Amino acid sequence: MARILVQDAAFDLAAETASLSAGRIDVGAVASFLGICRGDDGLTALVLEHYPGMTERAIGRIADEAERRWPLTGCTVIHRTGRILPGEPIVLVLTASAHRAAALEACAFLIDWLKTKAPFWKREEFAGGSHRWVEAKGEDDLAASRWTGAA
Amino acid sequence: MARILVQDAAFDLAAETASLSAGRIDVGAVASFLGICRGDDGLTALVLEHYPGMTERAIGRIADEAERRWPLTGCTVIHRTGRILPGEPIVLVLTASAHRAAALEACAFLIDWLKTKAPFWKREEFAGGSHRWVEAKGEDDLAASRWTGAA
Amino acid sequence: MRVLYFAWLRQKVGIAEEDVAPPAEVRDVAGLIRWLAARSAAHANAFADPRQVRAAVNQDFATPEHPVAANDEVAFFPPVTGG
Amino acid sequence: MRVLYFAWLRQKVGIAEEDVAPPAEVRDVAGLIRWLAARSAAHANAFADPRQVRAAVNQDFATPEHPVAANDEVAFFPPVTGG
Repeated sequence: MARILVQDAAFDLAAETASLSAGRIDVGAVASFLGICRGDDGLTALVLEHYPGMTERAIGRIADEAERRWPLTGCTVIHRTGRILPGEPIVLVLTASAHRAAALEACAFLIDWLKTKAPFWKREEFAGGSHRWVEAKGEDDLAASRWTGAA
Repeated sequence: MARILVQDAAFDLAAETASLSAGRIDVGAVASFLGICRGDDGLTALVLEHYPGMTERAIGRIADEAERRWPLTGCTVIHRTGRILPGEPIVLVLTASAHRAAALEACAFLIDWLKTKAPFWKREEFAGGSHRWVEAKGEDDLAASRWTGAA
Repeated sequence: MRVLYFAWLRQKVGIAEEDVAPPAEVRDVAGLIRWLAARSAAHANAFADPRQVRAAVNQDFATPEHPVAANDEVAFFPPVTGG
Repeated sequence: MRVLYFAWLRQKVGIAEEDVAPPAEVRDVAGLIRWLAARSAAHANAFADPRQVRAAVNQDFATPEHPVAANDEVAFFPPVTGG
């Protein structure tokens, strides 16, 4: 059962990682992906909007799919919302398994699918007061599609 | 330039991760792999031996290769040696980049190559006093070989 | 029927949600979009390029052909950009 | 020439390292293995199955055909199992 959090607050990477193997001796691998806000082109903040209710449901389904495809001993997805500054974390994906391939592949799968199948929208704010909504990238659809058919 | 440590001591995952993006706004992704000692079949400890001098050199070459293949903003490899108990970390690989694909792929590459190209040897100790040297796995050679030719 | 708007669709329509009672001939997501677009200039502007609009019915992604009914929660938004 | 042994090769030979002066006809890793295996029963036992033995010359992995010279550091060990 995946641990899924959608929250404005920051998260504790070390505590989240430790909790996936605490008190057990069957976990041989923990893979993680940490997404961080970049400050390209004078970006001063990202504002992340989401669809409360659907977001948790969508992430839950993505995590279920990961657990169906790989023998995971644990899985954590934390996605922040609200205003995030350059250098601050946006998203954390953690996957644990007995063996490394399952953890690494499931982690890459989760972040690829999160990018294309979870209802979040990013607005970029720039120095000078301008802002724009981030447009979806074709390369994200491509990354997500590589998990279809294969598995 | 990669940060490479071969040490008996434990490491600080949160501090190592934070140091890859501290004070900079060009890092969008940090991928990590944490290898942990499992307690299968009554294993009571792993004893990790290595070849001082060659180990750091071999890991440095693997990290150079990762930095040649992917646009990394940072790369950290910490491999413990000595006696490690079930549940304790053995190895940490961290890769940072502007974008997620580079970080994720470089992280998987580094752990695959570490398994087959760095001079470490594991001895397993079991309840009752028996012990055995871990044998190299064909699947590890296979995993490492998938990075040859492609890139 | 409850209709929700997110991201630039919310900004263009000018509201985050509204309760609507479309006529019986509005049977699917595409029909609902056409009906909503006729409600105001702001709605028309938000739905001007349907290729940029995605929908969810009862919190699941839905195609234009997906049926909609009186008690549904229907959301409209641009392609997602999380992660 | 300094010779190092690791893991079960070290245990079988019974020492971690030794300084040796092989004759001039020992020119490569394979020749060194044959010469070392003749030094003692422990050496012979360690090198009994050459397919299980890997080598490094001056801290780089080396094939059986790799040359060895008087000032080299040559190490023998089983296939690596780190990570």
